[in-house]
Amino acid sequence: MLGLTQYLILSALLFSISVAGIFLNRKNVLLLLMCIELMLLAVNFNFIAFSRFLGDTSGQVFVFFILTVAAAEAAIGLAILIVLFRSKRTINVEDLDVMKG
Amino acid sequence: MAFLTPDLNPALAEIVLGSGICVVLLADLFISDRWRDLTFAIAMAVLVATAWVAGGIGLNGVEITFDGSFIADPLARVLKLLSALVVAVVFLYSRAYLKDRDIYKGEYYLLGLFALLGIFVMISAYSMLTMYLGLEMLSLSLYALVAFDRESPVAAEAAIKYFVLGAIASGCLLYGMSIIYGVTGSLLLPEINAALLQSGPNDIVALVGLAFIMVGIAFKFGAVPFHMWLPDVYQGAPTCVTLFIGTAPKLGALALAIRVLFEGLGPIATSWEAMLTVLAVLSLGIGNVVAIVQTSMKRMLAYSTIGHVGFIFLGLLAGTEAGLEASLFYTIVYVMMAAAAFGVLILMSRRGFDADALDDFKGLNERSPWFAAIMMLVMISMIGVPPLAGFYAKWWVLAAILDQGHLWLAVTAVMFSVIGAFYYLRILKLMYFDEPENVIELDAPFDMRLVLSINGALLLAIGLFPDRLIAICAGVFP
Amino acid sequence: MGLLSIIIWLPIVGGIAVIATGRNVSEDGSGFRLDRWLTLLISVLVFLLSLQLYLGFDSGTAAMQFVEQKPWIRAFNVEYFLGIDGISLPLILLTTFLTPLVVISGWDVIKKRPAQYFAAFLILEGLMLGVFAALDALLFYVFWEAMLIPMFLIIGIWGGERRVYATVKFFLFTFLGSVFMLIALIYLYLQTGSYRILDFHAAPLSIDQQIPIFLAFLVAFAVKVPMWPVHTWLPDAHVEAPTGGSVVLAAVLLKMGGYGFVRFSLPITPDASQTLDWLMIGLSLIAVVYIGFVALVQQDMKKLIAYSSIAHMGFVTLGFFVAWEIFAGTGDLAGITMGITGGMLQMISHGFISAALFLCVGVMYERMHSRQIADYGGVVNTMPKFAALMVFFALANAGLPGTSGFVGEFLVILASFKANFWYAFLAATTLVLGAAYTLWMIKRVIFGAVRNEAVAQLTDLNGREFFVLGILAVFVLGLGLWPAPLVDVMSVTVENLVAHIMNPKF
Amino acid sequence: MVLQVYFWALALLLLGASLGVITSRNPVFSALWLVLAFVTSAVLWILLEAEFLAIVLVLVYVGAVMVLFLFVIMMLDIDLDTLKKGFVRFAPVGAIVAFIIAIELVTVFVIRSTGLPVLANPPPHPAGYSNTKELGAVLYTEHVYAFELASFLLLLAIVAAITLTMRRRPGLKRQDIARQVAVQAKDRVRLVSMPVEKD
Amino acid sequence: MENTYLAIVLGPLIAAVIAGLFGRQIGRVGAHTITILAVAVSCALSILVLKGQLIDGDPAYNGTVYTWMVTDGVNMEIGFLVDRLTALMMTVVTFVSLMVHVYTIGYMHDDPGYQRFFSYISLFTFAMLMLVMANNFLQLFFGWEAVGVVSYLLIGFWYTRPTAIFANMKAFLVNRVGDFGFLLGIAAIVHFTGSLDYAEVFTQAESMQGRQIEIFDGLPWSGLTVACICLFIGAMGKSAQVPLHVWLPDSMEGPTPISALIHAATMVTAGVFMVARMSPLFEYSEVALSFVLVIGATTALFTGFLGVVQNDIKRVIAYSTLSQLGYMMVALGASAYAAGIFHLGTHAFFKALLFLAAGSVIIGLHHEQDIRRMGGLKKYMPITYWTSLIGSLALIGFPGTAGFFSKDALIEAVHGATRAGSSYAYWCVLLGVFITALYTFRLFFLVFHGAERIDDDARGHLQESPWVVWVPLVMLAIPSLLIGWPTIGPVLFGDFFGAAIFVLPGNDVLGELGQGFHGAWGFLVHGLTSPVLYLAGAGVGVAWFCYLRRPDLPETLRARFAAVHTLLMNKYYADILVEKIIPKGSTGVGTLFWRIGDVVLIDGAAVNGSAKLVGWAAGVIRYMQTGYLYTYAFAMIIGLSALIGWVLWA
Repeated sequence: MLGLTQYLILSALLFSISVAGIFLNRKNVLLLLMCIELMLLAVNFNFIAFSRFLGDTSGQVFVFFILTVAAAEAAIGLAILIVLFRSKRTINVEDLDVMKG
Repeated sequence: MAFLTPDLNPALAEIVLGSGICVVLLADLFISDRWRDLTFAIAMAVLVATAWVAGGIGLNGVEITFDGSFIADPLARVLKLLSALVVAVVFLYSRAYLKDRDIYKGEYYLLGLFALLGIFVMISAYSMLTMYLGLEMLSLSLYALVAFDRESPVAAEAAIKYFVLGAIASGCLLYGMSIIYGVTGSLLLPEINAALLQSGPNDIVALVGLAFIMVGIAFKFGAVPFHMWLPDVYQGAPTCVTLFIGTAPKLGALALAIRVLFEGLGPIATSWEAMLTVLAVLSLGIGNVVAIVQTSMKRMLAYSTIGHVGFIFLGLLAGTEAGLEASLFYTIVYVMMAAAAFGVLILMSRRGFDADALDDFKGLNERSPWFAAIMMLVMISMIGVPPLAGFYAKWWVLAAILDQGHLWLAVTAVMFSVIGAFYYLRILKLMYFDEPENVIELDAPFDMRLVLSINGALLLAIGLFPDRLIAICAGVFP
Repeated sequence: MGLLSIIIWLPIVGGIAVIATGRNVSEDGSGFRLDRWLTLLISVLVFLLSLQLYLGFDSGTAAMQFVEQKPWIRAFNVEYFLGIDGISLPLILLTTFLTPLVVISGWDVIKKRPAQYFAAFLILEGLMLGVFAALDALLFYVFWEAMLIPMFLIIGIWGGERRVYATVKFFLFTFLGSVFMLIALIYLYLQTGSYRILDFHAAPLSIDQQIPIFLAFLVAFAVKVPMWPVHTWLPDAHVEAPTGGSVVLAAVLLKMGGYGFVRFSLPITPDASQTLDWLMIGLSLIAVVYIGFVALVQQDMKKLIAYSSIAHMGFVTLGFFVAWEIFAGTGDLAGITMGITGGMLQMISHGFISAALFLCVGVMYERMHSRQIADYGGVVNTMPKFAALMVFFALANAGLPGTSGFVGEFLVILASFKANFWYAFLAATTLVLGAAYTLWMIKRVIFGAVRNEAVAQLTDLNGREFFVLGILAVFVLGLGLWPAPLVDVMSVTVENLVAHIMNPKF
Repeated sequence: MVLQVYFWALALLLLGASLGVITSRNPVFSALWLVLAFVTSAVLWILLEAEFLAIVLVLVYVGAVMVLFLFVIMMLDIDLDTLKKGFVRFAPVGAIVAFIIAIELVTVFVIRSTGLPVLANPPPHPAGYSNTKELGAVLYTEHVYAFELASFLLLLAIVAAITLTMRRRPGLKRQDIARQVAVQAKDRVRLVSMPVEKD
Repeated sequence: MENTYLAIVLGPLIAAVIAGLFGRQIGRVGAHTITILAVAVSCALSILVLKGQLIDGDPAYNGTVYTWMVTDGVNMEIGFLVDRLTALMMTVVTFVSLMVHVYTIGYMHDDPGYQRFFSYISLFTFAMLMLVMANNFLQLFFGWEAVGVVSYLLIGFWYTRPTAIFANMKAFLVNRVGDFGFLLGIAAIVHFTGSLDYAEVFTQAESMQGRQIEIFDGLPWSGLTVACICLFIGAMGKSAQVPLHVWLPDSMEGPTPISALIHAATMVTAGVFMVARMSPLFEYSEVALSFVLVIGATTALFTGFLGVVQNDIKRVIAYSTLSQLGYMMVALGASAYAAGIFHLGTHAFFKALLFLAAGSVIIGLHHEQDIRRMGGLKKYMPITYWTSLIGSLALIGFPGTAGFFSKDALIEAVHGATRAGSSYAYWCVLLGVFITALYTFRLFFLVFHGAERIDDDARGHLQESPWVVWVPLVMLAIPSLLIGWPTIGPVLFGDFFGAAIFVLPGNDVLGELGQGFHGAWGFLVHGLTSPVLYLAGAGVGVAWFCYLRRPDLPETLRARFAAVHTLLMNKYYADILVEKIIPKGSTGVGTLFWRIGDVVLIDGAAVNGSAKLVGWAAGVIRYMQTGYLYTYAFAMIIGLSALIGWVLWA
């Protein structure tokens, strides 16, 4: 039947894809936020899989809180994004280089 | 399943703080802009009460509650007391700055208190879940604080960078936690410890989990190569927020490291010690070297922070109680130094003028010998020259790692300290050897001057009589 | 509070008080200047108190005297532990003696923030005294490092054109050196469980442990002494420092390196000292010969004297480290005490002479605002009193018998001959080189016809300057004619040291 | 066996949707791809018998968070043309790094996974089992502290989001509750005594 | 007794200090009064001491004044050893010094540095007395250096003259080269004997001979030889022996009384005195003595040649001094210490006389020193003329004069020596006699006889010098003429020096010579038959022929032997070596060390180089901090994958 490993691999690939997304995307900050959501999704996969295979609910509780926190995080992230857009009129990643060095 | 009310006493500080947050939130709603000082006063009252509760319970004994997810031990009490005090000092320093920039809003205090609550949670976290929640509470408050000055494009840029990178870091941390959970079957740190003790120090999956967790810890501290956010955030954030970020969260980060690494992942210490070694050396090197070429004061202090983080890691990687104590001492002293340094920065800045360029320090001795002297004490302390507190911090850390036989690490550390001395000296040079470029009078409220003076003098006082603080740090771990 | 504590903390606290009084100094520095009078009062008081040390000192024992011992950092068994023996007492006296002179020499020379200037010197004095009196290694280190700060400021604030480069170089060099010492001290603590220097002396260390410790100490002390090739900070620092800074730097700060060698390197790591004595002797001789040649071609008087200091300090290290070669060469211990005593005497004497020479240059600089040899010539025509004193100090610098400059060199050469003819040969080249660079400078600066208008305008010493230089001349001469009182103070301690170091630790 | 087919199909769909998220030219498409990914995930979670979370995922994420995303995308006036330039140039780097991470993780989980405690498929839950009930039972007991913290977190999010985004545009009419409450009749109604008009 | 010695020594010191520090207050008269008084007292007391030693048979005094220091079991003391040798030297020193003091009143009459000058010469007297009265090496070295310093100050007395301040530095440095050896010699003594005290060292002389030291690997040398040669190097410097002779002619830049006192009579003989004093050591080292012999002989002859071509009146005398010092050294090298000291004594008188006479001429001609602008001064300055004649005759060893006895005895002694190098020495000194006569009378004729080549300006004022100048001349002329008669017997062949001078029986050339000694008259008669007299006569004759009879001849010869003349005029290029090549070389080395070693390698490469390296690294790392989010994320992910990779594969 379904093994733990395949879930783990799936989550690993998901994680990798989200990482790749962070690199690939050089223009739109919004997309970065989406990649982060993907990353959290990968984490959630891990937790749920482990929780299931361990027979322990605390993993699922963790996922519950991750979802909560992720929602809060998304709210704040988007708020910052709006602040950014209001002051710079852009959310282009490449324009965010005032500070460097 | 019976519902048993958990013992709430150990978490009294958090409860007081949480209630205080609600009070401030509500009170601020009904306070008009003219009476905003009232919010400040209430926030300070909350902090004092929190500090009193956190420190007043007594430093002895270990109490665990909330089904093992909360711990109150001497370390937690010391850290909570200190972080509450530090946040109070930060609030005090920030007031004039906020007023000058028309961002004197109650939300600053509110967010600050939320951050402090996050720090408290981290300090007392005894399970990965609460640790994560505390971390996020801290981080989210900080993201918001960085963007607090909505008119400032750099602040927004800093905030978004901080946010994205912080989210990646917490993603990694979570991934690591999930793996550790999978390996050990528990979220509670002592159970993790026990499980790992059984599986032995070479369980590769656990080690990979450790690697992910290490990213989270290193990011929170700002260790190389997870430091990239730090200079930009320090520079971009309003100085009062930089002051916040540069101080209290370090205590939380230390708690994170101690709880997770020592109390949770202790059995695989050899691996994280090695990882910390690499991070420490890189941090020492890059922090101290790159600071030399900075022209922005805040940015320079950011790199200097990275260098200091290297030292804190050195203490941690010793893996011993002495190392932990040394790191604790170092962190406390560092927080005091950073508070004073940014305090002087705030003191010097004006409406529309941020005193951020190094050149703004030119001839400070002519303008204000007293605060030049305070800044000098801070800089010298950061170099690690006795008789200032910073020296004992370095000394203790060196002692701890030498005790473990890491001679070359010690040599590397001191070499980079010497390199680092250069840029601190440059500040002294600007303040004392150069002529002032502008002669704006420094005006700041009396309370800030007083506290800042005490803050600076404390560095010297600890330098002359380090016994007490050292004894406290040494007594934290049984 | 013991006498030692008083002489250490009185100037430090006094220095802070002086800063406070400095607020009332008017812009043009006129009127009664409480800051400098207070400074003078304190420094003289400290000197008188230190005489009390001398009078109460029992030169018949090698044990530490005037001991004060209190716990300081309990967790690490660190103590506030002070005491002096025959090695530290002369250096303490040197320090307390020179500080009033430095204060007087800066009396109305310093226009820029004089109160801070005087305060810096007072604080510096206290810290230097602390270095010589500390018997706890960490306490020693605290004083040792803390000293950098006032010196850094003195050079940086009141220094010359390139003061920033010079002072940063000074700081970084010395800091680099001392951090290695810190590592060694910590290591020793881990071995012995305390920071007491005397415990370190007794620590049984194998040769493999000793060598790294020795090298760490070496870096620290070699920078301070300074020894080739870590000497280049000194000429820069001297050239840029204000006169008082140069005086203290040359007269006392350099001695700390030498003091470190006798207090730490030799007794703690005698076997490593033995193993590596070739290195120390080699570097010392390089200092004498190489630096002698370098001094010859200097165009800047202060630089010349600075290089000459390096060469003279070469004798100190030579005298200290020639011990084992003497033993190897002659098979007995005779001569070792002589070498170490010679090194100690050389330190004291150099303290007087270099101080005097820097003050001389300061006197001229104040009038002409130039340190270049080429800008002078025929100074004797307009400043006969000054010329007489300067020639005297120059001759003393060249090691003329009858002046203190001779005593140490003489003993060290005698001792090093016992080790190897060529050591003595190379060391003795200082007779020629030292005379050559000193007298050549004298010839170009002091003698000759009046070279230019500026020299023709010079005025001779005023009473204050004459007093300072005169009193130094008396001491230089006195010590040269009768060094016995000084030698007697240290002889038992040195003999004890020799007995200790010639006893292998394992 | 059937489960395997489901799993692999959904897994491929999930990965495809994820790739879609990171490669779409238009952020709206990305968001939609992400919605697909979430929904797919929810199904996969059901395969793991975590029904409650699967529902929450769809409700919270798809229903709320992604809508928020889309809302922001629409709100911000973004120049879509320039957004994806240079994508190809950096693709190799991103691919390589992602590939390395993937290889590393897969290596760990596949080849050296002997350390993991559970590899066998656990027995399915009995029929009366309620995932929601079980979670609910621990959420308010064992994890009450975390739960309270989460509430504070949400409060924080509210405060932060409002602080950052709420603007008082000049000229905008708004309510002042305090003033509304504190208003007194005499402020609102002015009794004017007028002379009687005579027509 | 000790108080007498202290008085002798301290009198001049106190006078010097008073004249030096309070010169302005006490005035010119005060200055010369007090110094002359002090030196006169010293002189009188010295004569008393000499009398006590010689006539009353007082035992030699050896006592400590105070302990300088004690370290490592070596007593370093200040003390006096007064025996006959010392007493003789004390008398010579104080007497000549007294004469010079008196003479100075006239010579320096108009000089602004009058008081200073008296202070210096008085100080010199003190230093010289310290040197000769020392009972240990430390004090010897003190005196040794102190006289050097005073000499330095006095040569540069006229400090505005570039030549003077050059000459004084040169003198001091060349002396320092000698002192360098001297100090090593002392170090060797301490090394081998563990003492600085003469008496103690001398008792160990024989054992020192047996001790060996390997200066070069595999070449063991006798410790004694090394010590003696090192000490002698000191003497070479002070007594201006080849090749360290270069400073002495230049020292004539100083005022003439100084040339007489320091650079003819006293200081330069310190080396001779020292070797004689160390005779208990030197006697045991054949090698060292041969070394002394050869160096002395070379000096005696070759510096004489140089005297022939010089035109400066004082320089001629200076070269003659060099040559005579060589003679003394030859005597020492031949173990005829007494002869060396005897010559030292007689030479002190007639050379001081010659210098002072030259000074008198110089005063008369208003500081003209070039003998080509003199001539025929006989009629203007009769006293000076006659005293000069006496001095010149004594210098060439005219029978009956003091110089005759000392020089003849010396040459005879060398003739009798069998030591390695003694035949070379003999021929050198013999030929030297001819050369001495040649240059002495060349000078004499050119100054006092022949055509007057004086400036008209100077001629108007030309007259005999005042009494303070000529009285010392006469006072010195008398011993120059007569002192040999009573003293040759006891000094050379009697037991004059007693135990002060030690000669091994096998080396006792004077003793052998003494076998045939039958009084001064007999010696004089015997002298008439020796080649010495005839060589001297020939020298005078040649001088007369070349400079009075045929004044054109020197020109011809000069043209004929241009190469030789150039060599001589350039002083064998020794001065060029010392003044040009060595300083250039040293500054070259210094510049190399400084510019390349310090500035380029240490400061440039190591110090600033590492600073630059750090700066460069900072620049590079800073460049990596691009400001772009994806770079930052990239760094984090790279870090992560590195950590994982390290866990997996390390």
